[in-house]
Amino acid sequence: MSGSKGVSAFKHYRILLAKDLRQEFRSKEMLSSMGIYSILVLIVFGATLAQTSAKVDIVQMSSGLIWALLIFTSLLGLNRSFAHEKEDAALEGLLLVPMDRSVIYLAKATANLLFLVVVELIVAPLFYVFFLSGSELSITLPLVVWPLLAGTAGIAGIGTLLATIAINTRGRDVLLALLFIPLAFPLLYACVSATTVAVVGGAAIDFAYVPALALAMGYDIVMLLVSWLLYDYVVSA
Amino acid sequence: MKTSVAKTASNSIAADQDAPAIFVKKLSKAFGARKALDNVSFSLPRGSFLTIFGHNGAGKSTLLRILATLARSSGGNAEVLGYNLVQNPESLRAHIGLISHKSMLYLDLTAEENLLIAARLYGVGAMNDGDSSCADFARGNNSDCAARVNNLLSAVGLTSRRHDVVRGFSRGMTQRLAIARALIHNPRLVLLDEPYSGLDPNAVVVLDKLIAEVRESDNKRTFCMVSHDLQKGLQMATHVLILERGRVALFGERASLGDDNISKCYYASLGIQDDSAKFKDIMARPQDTPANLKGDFARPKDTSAKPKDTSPQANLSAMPNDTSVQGNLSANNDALARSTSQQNQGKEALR
Amino acid sequence: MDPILAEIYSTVFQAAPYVIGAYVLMWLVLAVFVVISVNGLKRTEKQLAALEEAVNELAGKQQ
Amino acid sequence: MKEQRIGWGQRLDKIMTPMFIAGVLFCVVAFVLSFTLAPLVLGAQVDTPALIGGQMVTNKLLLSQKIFYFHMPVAVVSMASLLFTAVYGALFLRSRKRKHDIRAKVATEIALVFVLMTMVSGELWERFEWGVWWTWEPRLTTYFILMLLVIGYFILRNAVGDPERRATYAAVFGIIAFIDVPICFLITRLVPSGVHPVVFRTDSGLAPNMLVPLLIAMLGFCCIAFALYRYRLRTELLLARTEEIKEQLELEGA
Repeated sequence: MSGSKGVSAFKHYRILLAKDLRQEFRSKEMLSSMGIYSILVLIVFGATLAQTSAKVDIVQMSSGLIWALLIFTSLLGLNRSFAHEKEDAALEGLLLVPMDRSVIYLAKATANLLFLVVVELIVAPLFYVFFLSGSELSITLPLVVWPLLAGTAGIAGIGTLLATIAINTRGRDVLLALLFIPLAFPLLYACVSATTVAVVGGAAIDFAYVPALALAMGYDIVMLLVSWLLYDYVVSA
Repeated sequence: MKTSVAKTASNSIAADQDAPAIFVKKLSKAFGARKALDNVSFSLPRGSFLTIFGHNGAGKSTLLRILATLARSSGGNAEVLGYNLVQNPESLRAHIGLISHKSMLYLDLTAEENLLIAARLYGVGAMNDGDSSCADFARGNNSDCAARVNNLLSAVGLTSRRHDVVRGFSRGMTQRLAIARALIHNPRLVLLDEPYSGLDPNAVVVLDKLIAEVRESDNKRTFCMVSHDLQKGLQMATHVLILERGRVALFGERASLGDDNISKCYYASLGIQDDSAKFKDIMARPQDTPANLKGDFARPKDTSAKPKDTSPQANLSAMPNDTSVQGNLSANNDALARSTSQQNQGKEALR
Repeated sequence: MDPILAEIYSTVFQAAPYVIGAYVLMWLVLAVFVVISVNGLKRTEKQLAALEEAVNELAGKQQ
Repeated sequence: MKEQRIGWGQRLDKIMTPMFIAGVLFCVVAFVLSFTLAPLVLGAQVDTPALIGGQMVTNKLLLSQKIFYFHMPVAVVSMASLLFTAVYGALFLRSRKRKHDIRAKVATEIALVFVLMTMVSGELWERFEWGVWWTWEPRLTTYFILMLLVIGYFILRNAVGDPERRATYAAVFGIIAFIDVPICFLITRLVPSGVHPVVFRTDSGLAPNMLVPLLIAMLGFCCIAFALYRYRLRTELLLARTEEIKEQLELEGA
């Protein structure tokens, strides 16, 4: 994994990550678009759930809603994540550097992960205020953090690889969604289950929470490893 | 502005000094039907300036991208600067700079930031004086990188605009910054993919001066340029390569070939002054109705019932399976190749 | 049909249409695919014939 | 793109049509056996037992289970062809030869056909068993995801222009899709989703006389799948060959 002349892969990783963060910090393109988009989705949720009668147990549905919001917001962000690289073939500039090309994947996935976490930090409290402030929630609420993290890591991991594929094809964002959602379905399935259990609490917490979280993490490990191994073929194609 | 591009003190040792800069043998690039390159072979000594000409789709850019390790060849092999292109392209990349009509820069970052990132990625500091590596980001003592960057910025005359975002640059300025980025790691081989396309006249002059300057700075540095413009391409060339449909139509030193010979072959490969009757005939009848014209290109509809002859072509229609089909057809292709090699159809010019 | 037998076989008659439907649809999907691939081969052979003519034409012109 | 394996290719093509006929015959035999040999699966308890054909019958007899004898083999064959897609995809990534890409594409076509057959039979069976057109039951959702992945594979292939890039992307996506299916299979079962009791079908422990039609059907569908694969492959190789000739004819200015 050695680059040329003592430039270690870790340094390449850090340089690329710093580049992504600096670019985003300056143009704020991804963060702003994702943030605004998620707030709009919240408003749509608001409109749909406002008229429902008291019968609807908002607590039970809340984790499902938040994950739906996260999936579509991250799709929007992933589509943008390679815009900088695609503009004026900057990606080819990176391919010319004597380094292991999967480092580009790691750097971009980490950047996407950080942006998604920032958006989640904005949206989760808002979601709580809009929908859950009325109902009482179980004390295990803070346990929600782990599935959220595991899910976001999985989304960023598999999403970055698919974004690299989609950026070079016609009909990019539709294609990214079409490839991403079936692949991310198991992750979503496990994370929603873990989050629901954490939010609702009760007896299910001990037997349902850990297996669901473990499965989500298992998915992350497998998919990130596969994406990391296959990335060189994808980016050099 | 006359500061020459920084000469490197300790010349980084390529695999071995006297090996030719580019030694290509039977290089081919084909995927399924399309044969982008068809066993191209040539050898280019170090310090020379090769210009590659050819019609659209002749494989010029494909060849350049393969040499730049951006694309993979499907056959044959190539040694560039002593490194084998197929086995370890990665170590070769440290010695290659690519300048193409796309700037490969980050438009939202400033000129200086772009160069700094490139310098760190290539580990420029480490290369120059060995010990203090192009400092690790956190410590921030990237003095040697900064020195190299400032030097290059002044060489391309962008020192005043170093803190401006590249998005605001003119086409000429972006191109100059792209050249600075390509030379940041003092490459032994500089590849230029139609650098003049889209430049206004004075940017062209500046670019010429810059390339000339870079050539002076190190006479062991090799150049390889893809160009459409015969006059501009020949201006600095020491060697010329003309590609036609992926094959080498002409290769050699410019001096020995002679400019007129080169231009004749250049135009022949483009198929412009083509004298084949059919081509002239069609162009000469502008007043024809399209139907008539269509006749020339469409296959004759009313083919009379063919007697069942047993010539090689006939068993094409026999129930082929995937293997025997190749056998017969390749026999026919050689026949085709022999028959039409001299008769140079101007199909491309029409396209 | 005494009531006991009727009860034992009660699900059989309701299930019959679904079972038949399932088998028929399955074979239908297979048949559609076979038809598509047969047409595909025919179209390829037609192109091959057209190319054969071109080859003959050229071969003719050479002699 | 010359085809080196002269002997092997021809032999496989020759046995293609007999293989298809054999496959169909096997399926018909399996179909008949599944109705004659295999007993009706016992359904719910009946309050008064009755004597039928010399046996005491104490439960309702379920006909719907008969779909299983075709549903299971078809599902297995679809998984197998997806495996071929992944294998040929990996081979392509290593060798960059177009023939591997063509084989991966044809294998995925076969996978699509058999997934559709699985969905159709599974859907009707579910319709009768649960009485509703769709339930998020683990098996059905997995096959639905598999179908979406295969459809995505083809849409991805059509969305990319450059043939080499298309082949690379298709190979990578084929491998990831193949890895995703078992994970989806696993997660939809193991995640204790409160809303849906995880039903472990009892069909794994099969009585021998139920196993016979199942295996015959499996063999039959494998033959059909293989025959269709060879047939489609020959068409695709021929098509690739004609494109090559066209390219040369055009170059030679015919």
